[in-house]
Amino acid sequence: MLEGGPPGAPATHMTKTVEEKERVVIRFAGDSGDGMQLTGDRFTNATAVLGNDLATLPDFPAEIRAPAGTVHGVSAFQIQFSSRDIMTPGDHPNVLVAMNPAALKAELSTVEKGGTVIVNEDAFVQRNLDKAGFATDPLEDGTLDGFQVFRVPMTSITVRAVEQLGLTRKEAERSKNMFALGLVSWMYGRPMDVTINWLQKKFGDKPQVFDANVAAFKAGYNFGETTELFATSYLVKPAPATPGLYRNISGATALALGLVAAAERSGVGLFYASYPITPASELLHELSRLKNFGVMTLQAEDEIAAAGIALGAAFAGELGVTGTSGPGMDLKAETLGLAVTLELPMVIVDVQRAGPSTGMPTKTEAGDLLLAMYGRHGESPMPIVAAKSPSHCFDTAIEACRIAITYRTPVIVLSDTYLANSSEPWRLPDVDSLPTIDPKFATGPNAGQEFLPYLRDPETFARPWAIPGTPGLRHRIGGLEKEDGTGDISYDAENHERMTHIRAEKIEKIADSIPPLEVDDPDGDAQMLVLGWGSSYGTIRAAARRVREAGHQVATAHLIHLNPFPKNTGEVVRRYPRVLIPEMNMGQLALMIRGRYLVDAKSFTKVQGLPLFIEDLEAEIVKVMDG
Amino acid sequence: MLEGGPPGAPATHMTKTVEEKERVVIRFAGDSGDGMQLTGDRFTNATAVLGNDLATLPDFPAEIRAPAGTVHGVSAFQIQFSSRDIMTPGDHPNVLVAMNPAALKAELSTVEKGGTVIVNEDAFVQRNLDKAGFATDPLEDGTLDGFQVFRVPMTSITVRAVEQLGLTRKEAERSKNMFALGLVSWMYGRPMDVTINWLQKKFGDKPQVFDANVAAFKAGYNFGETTELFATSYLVKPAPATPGLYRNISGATALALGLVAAAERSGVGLFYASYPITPASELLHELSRLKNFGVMTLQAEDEIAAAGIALGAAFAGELGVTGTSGPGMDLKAETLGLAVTLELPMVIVDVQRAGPSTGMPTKTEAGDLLLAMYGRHGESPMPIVAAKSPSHCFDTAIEACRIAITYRTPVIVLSDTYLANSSEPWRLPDVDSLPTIDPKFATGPNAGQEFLPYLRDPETFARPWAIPGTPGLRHRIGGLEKEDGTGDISYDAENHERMTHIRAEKIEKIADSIPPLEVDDPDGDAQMLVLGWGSSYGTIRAAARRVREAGHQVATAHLIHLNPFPKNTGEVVRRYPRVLIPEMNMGQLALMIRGRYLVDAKSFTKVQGLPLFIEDLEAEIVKVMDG
Amino acid sequence: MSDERMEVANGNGSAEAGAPVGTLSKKSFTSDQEVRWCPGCGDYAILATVQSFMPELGILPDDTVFVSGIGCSGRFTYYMDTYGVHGIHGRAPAIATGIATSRPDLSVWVVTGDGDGLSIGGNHLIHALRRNVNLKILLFNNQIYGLTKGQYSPTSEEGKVTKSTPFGSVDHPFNPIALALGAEATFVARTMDNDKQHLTSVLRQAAQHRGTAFVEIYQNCNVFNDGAFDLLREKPQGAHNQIRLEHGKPILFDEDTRCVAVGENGRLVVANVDEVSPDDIVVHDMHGRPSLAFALAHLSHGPNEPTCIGVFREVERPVYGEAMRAQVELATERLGRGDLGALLRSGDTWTVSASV
Amino acid sequence: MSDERMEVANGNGSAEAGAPVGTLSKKSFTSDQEVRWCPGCGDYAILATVQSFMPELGILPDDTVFVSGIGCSGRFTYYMDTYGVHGIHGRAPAIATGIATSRPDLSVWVVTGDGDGLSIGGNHLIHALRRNVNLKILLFNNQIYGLTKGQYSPTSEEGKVTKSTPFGSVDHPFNPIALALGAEATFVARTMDNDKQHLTSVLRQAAQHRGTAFVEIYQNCNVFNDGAFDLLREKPQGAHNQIRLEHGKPILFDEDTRCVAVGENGRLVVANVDEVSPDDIVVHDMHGRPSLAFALAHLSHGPNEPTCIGVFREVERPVYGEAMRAQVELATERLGRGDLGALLRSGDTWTVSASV
Ligand SMILES: Cc1ncc(C[n+]2csc(CCOP(=O)(O)OP(=O)(O)O)c2C)c(N)n1
Ligand SMILES: Cc1ncc(C[n+]2csc(CCOP(=O)(O)OP(=O)(O)O)c2C)c(N)n1
Ligand code: SF4
Ligand code: SF4
Ligand SMILES: [Mg+2]
Ligand SMILES: [Mg+2]
Repeated sequence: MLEGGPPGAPATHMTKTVEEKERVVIRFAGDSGDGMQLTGDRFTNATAVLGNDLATLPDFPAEIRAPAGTVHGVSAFQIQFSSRDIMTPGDHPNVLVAMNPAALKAELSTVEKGGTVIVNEDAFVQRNLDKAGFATDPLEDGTLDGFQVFRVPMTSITVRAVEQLGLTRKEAERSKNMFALGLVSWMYGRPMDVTINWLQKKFGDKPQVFDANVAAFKAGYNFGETTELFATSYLVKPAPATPGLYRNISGATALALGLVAAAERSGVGLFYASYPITPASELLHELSRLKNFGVMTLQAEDEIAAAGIALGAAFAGELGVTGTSGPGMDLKAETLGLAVTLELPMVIVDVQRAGPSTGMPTKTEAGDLLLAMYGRHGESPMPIVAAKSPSHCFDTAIEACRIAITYRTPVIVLSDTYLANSSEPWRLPDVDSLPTIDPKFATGPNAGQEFLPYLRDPETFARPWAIPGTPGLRHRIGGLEKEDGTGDISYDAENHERMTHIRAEKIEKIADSIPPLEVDDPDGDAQMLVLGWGSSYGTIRAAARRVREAGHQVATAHLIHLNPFPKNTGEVVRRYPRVLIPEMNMGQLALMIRGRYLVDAKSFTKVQGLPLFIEDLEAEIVKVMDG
Repeated sequence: MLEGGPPGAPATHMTKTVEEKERVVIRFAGDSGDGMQLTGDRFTNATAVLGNDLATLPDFPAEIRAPAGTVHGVSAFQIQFSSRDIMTPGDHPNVLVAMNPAALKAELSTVEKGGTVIVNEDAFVQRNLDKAGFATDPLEDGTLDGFQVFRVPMTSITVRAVEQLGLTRKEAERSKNMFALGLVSWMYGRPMDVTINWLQKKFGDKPQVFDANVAAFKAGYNFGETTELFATSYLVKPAPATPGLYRNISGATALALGLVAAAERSGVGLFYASYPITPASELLHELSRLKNFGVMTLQAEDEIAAAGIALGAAFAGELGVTGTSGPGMDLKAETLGLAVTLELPMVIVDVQRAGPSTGMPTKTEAGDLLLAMYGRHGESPMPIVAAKSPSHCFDTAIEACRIAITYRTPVIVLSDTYLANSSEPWRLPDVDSLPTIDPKFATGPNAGQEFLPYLRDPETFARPWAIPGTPGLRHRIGGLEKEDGTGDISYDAENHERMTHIRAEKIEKIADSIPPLEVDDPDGDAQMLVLGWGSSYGTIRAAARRVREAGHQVATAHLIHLNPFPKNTGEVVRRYPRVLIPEMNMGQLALMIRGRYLVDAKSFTKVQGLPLFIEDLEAEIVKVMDG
Repeated sequence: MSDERMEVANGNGSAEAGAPVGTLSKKSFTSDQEVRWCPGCGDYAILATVQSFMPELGILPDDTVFVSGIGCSGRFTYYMDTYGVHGIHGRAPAIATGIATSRPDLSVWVVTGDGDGLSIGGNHLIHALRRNVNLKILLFNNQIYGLTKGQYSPTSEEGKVTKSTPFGSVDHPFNPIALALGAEATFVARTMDNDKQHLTSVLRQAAQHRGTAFVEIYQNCNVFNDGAFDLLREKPQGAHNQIRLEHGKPILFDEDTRCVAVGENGRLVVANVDEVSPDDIVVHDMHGRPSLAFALAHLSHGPNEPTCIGVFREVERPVYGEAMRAQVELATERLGRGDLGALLRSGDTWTVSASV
Repeated sequence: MSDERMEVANGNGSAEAGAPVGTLSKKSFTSDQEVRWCPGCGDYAILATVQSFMPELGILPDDTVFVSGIGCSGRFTYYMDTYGVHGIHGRAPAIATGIATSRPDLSVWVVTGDGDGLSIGGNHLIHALRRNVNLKILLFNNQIYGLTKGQYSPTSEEGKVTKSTPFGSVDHPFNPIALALGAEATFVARTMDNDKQHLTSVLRQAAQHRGTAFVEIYQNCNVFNDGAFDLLREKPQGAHNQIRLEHGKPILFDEDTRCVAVGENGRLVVANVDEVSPDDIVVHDMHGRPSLAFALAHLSHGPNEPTCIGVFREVERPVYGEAMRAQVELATERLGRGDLGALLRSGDTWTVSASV
């Protein structure tokens, strides 16, 4: 572990001018085989350790691997880091590192005007130009006019740097991403040791590979340092941050850790049943590694089975969790309806992706909110919580488990591709500070000598969780309507109406246990509210900041609980003459807010498989403000 | 066929006083084995032929057959008939025919105060009283005080009436329902011939059974006529009705006929794939009998398969239809999402039943509206039409097929248990007057020499329906996002947004082809609108009539198209200071109307597995009016 | 605990308290719910036999779970005074898998039907069999959809006229035993609703089996498919047609006048004992590869010709839930019981000190 | 028509126009879509072989439909210049059933994977096989989930270490051939991605079969499960391990040094030719009861010991769609083509005349 603040980069550093920057957005792009995700990860960690605030966005190609060198095969990783707090990976890169023509072709359009483009010159040969679909060489034909271009023969230098290590040329070439990493690390004064330590850990047992990587990395670093090519390097000071121990974390990992934490804090075993699907598979992968935490993971034959298995585990006394994405949510609907009437604790994670149908499996979207609300036949209410940032997935998972266990109900957690894949620094919570959850398993009769499986806690309307093996609490429950209290099958008209209302009220009661909706309204006299949910949090806060910096006033609020809403939600949305709801869908939260509170909330929608851009939202806010 | 108007009942009839009534509600109740449904059907047909307006409501026991003589085993059939138009089977029977103690126990509570109770005295023996859970004999213990009670030894008389026919006592007893039918037919001057003709058709080849039934029927008729017990019979004049040829029809049959009609009028073959489920199975049964209409029916392994098979049939050029109830709708969600992006014509029938989960399979509810709207991941819009009465299921089916074929989209038809099982007189449409539907199959290229499967009709946004076997129109389509026009796989951000909007607009465009929402506001100055959908139509009209007869003014409107709404819907709901939306759910249409039009529509909800009652709604209307 | 239990009336209004192991009786497994099958339904006999058999296992009702799907058969769960889940259509094997894999201490039984288990639930069934989850699956095969009032099922004979097939069904039925064997089942048996003794012995072997036991029970639906199995039970045909399999014994039937013998190419044939050499007579072997069991399953095309009942196959294989647990324990041994704090801190971390 | 077709460029931007039957070529079945599998994937070989085989059938691409599910295998549909539906995960057999039963004039092919067809799609697969719908089902078995980047599948060997099973999988795999036989399949075969000749001959027999043909194709996923079938193909093991089934021929392999013979109780065993009497050597028979095919399927536990490839089973049975149509035609014959007006008027009707 390193102390915070920038560990002085090598002294020689100072021989070149150093320019200070508040924030930088870098995009590493190359062929799927070029290891850009790893390069990005390493740069991210060095940056994190250095104390910058940061946000990342990996952007892989579609599921099937495209032929090397083609535009479909391009894999990119974007990071924004800053000396003040930032909330998104940035709309437009200031720096693009393009390892081949295809990468340049695919990514150039997003680079800011006048931005920096660093290309691996060696890759710009005819074959690659053809594959990328360049008629002429973009390095020559003016394509890059207006950009600050650095042509670096990365491959050849790398090969030269490692040749004495006796690797094949092919192996040698593979280290060129380390060269790029080294170069950019120098440009932004990233500490070398973090990366070298990591390489040590990773390749310690393969000295040759280790040496090659280090050699390439240093070659890149020194190339920046020594050649005339680069006149300036940049300094991005650490961002002020609450003191504490930090790590960089992705939404997928945070969600997995949150589930494990909830299991630990409730003393209930975690049982995760899932069927693989992009982008939810990561959760299965992460949890299946944590068997020594007592985590049981089961890869089911399909999503219906996964839901049924998790529900069975819940009946048996485990924390039953199942995770999937849109198509799998459709399939789980019937089983979730059963879970609603069985009133058992269960958590369903929906890592949303672009739909409808198979849609764009690797792209992000927030199109499943109304599905989560209404995607079951009959009156079948379920609580919904949504994470707002990668690290927040941790808290969201715990909150979902708290609700599920406390109220004996299935709970839906909404994440999305963007949250799952991107990462941010996370101040580690003190384990003992995490909430504890009391499963309150039933141990004996609850009505004199009788045990009534549907007799409720007057506070929470929770019914007893009486697990098999508990002496004398034998009971049978099922999907048919149940008599209030006894749980016996009932076709009685009034009973059905009563039970329908009880199931609805139970969910509403959860609002008693959740914090009010917080409004960020610095001067307290904004006339407009931007209300969000899910991964648009960062964009909304950043856009609002810009709007405020431009001298306007705007309030923001972000819903974590989508069902039930915090109790003050109606009051909050009615407080502002103008309400704007930005969503990565066609206006799903907007419908819920309008229908429930009758406020004329306007929708700002983006359905492109991409996160919202700050500049677009900023513009929209100003428009709605004046309009 | 008979000419309208009451065929004079036997002359002797006049020896007793005849009292004229405007409307009567009779409920036949007995053991599952007693043939009450058949009795009700026969009485209904005689009544229909006689020219009364009528509405019926069968009420079977839950799916599993309960032991004979128990309250769970009671099967009932209710009919309201009238000399003016009526819209529901009535809230409270004026007459209850109880074939055994269990029937009396189960049904007495619904009979109007002072109503008539006709019991089969022979059945009130200790064994049956015990089975029904009567401590003492209700015929003696004052249970029936305040009712007009007729104790008729139906079994013994029946047995005597048929004994000379050489049937076993058991067989003889089976005819007692015919005795009851005869008796009640006499009471209300129903023609004998209709029933006797029917028996002729049914048992013509089994003379003994035929004779026994006729003998029992006549015995009942004459019993009323000759004994002192019944002083009065009643006359219910025919209801004024549009001239034409009529039949009595249930919603299930009407829906089946509508699908067949749509196939005939479009020239597209009907392919119905379904997995049995109460109350949708009837549709499968009805259609599977119509093979000589070229109807293909397939019982699939599950609902997912049924949907997939119907979708495959649609791709192949058939009118692909699948039907189910709530649990099956959950399961079909993913396949419907695929149908949405494939943009193929397909019809999905949801005969709603009481949920959530397995719920109360034989009871009615309207809880699947929001599921139909939003029950698929991503942005996956689908048109929805809902039938308002049994016979209207016919028109609804045709309208659904028209939309599906014209706009190349899956369409959801919402019916419910009540609509499916109950019946009403239906004025037969002239076949040639039915709308024709042009499938407009693609026959050649649509873009110069090219065929673009997603090139659209500018009017309807419909894409070409190019079926396999068509020369030169080969194309591949799937669930991945498609490039506008070509239908090629596309991960392009703008394209995805464009396609998402196109899919939404296409559904909105359907509004161009549907009639405006009609408002029934006799005096044109009502200050309150009652807006309904589905099977609550009759109750709403009847309640509104009562409110008006009480001197108030209220407007009503009924939505057939739930997505998109008729274009004037917003204007209509905004026109009235007060809007009340009665639903057999927790307020699903209310949410859609409030969210879309921001009007403070109030919900009146009933979730009891039963249709709305006129009196309850009447009271609610008055309350909201004054409130 | 048992005395505590004695005082406690249990769920769903069931009146009777659990009895200690020693004193378990049929009554201990009988709930107070009124049984609501049609009079004469084969399900009654199965229920009575199961209830009388359970005490023999010496497992408390409190430690027993019945899981069922939807169908007449599905109601079974309500009549057993154990823990129970009446799930949704076809999904009982999945729900039960969740229970059995997370709780090896429980005795978990699945009750399903030919529609519930083989039509909508087919996928879960074959995967449960493949995995060898510790479940005892009782499939009530009445060759019809009872609860939905009489549509044909995946086991109905070809040409079956039902509500949904007025012109006769056109699908070829499954042979549940063959399907289970094709799905790698480790225990496969067939028995009859009303043969209390045979049903009991099959239940006993199923209960002893470690892993998934698949038991097909021919069950009469006297309302919608009456007499479907009469040729296997009524005298005299029953005697002629029932081939009772017993491990290690030559396969003889019809008062030992007929047998199952090995024909050319290793095919099995039904023959008259006096027409084949004794060593061509097949000796039943439940173990080893499933080929013999499969051949026996295919001797007849349906319950109207010589048909095998009894245990077709029984082999040892790791039990799914146990293997999962073993991994958890192994991992815990190797890496030590996970420490949440350490887990959170894993990967690169850095400290921001107040000084900054 | 064909000349009209000549002028027409077809769907999804595919450039080439349909050729008349006579002139069909591989090109006629090759769409213009860029093939996007990983370099070295076994799917390329299968695609090439299928495309070169199709013309032989003399069926126009216009009359051919490919239906696939989701998976790398699922992309197959886009590369065939025929009509095609890339469905959703596991549902291809259902979608294809709708196409094939409503359009007997079409040649309908299903392409699926071991996850698509045996995991999520297992139920539709076994029911399609049972019904004998007129489908040719090609199951690309690479014993892994490719598209989702390497989780184990229902055909992965026990103990498989994958992303979702870092400690090794604990499930026992399906034997797809055995499962298909257990599901009453009428045509069951196995072949290999890179054996063009064998693959072609199996495709030929599958195409000729009336009803559902199930073809398992061992396919190499060189990215996530490389070399899974090497022991069946690479020299010298391939020669030792491949048992090529040919109807009517004694089952010999390993340069005829080894054979499949009948052991006691009719069990099949692998033996050295010189150690068994010639008439104990099994002669392959695709027809009759499925027991022999099943026994052959269970000779090996996986592609790393002597394993059969070729057609295991081929029997005649009514084709589902045809039987359905026949009912429609029969009904129409018997009752006459239905008249809508008469249908509406059926049952009791009455006339209300203006007079009232
Ligand atoms: C998802 C779903 N689809 C359909 C049904 C309707 N349904 C209930 S039971 C059943 C079949 C019952 O047949 P079987 O499993 O053989 O049980 P049996 O009644 O014959 O004992 C069906 C189709 C349902 N309840 N849920
Ligand atoms: C309903 C649903 N669940 C899960 C997925 C994710 N998914 C796509 S393909 C696949 C498995 C592919 O494996 P296989 O069928 O063997 O095909 P392969 O890629 O190996 O050719 C999965 C789990 C999905 N697309 N839809
Ligand atoms: S319908 Fe058949 S299976 Fe169901 S309870 Fe009645 S007799 Fe038994
Ligand atoms: S992942 Fe495997 S199966 Fe999929 S394309 Fe790549 S090599 Fe082929
Ligand atoms: Mg059954
Ligand atoms: Mg695979």
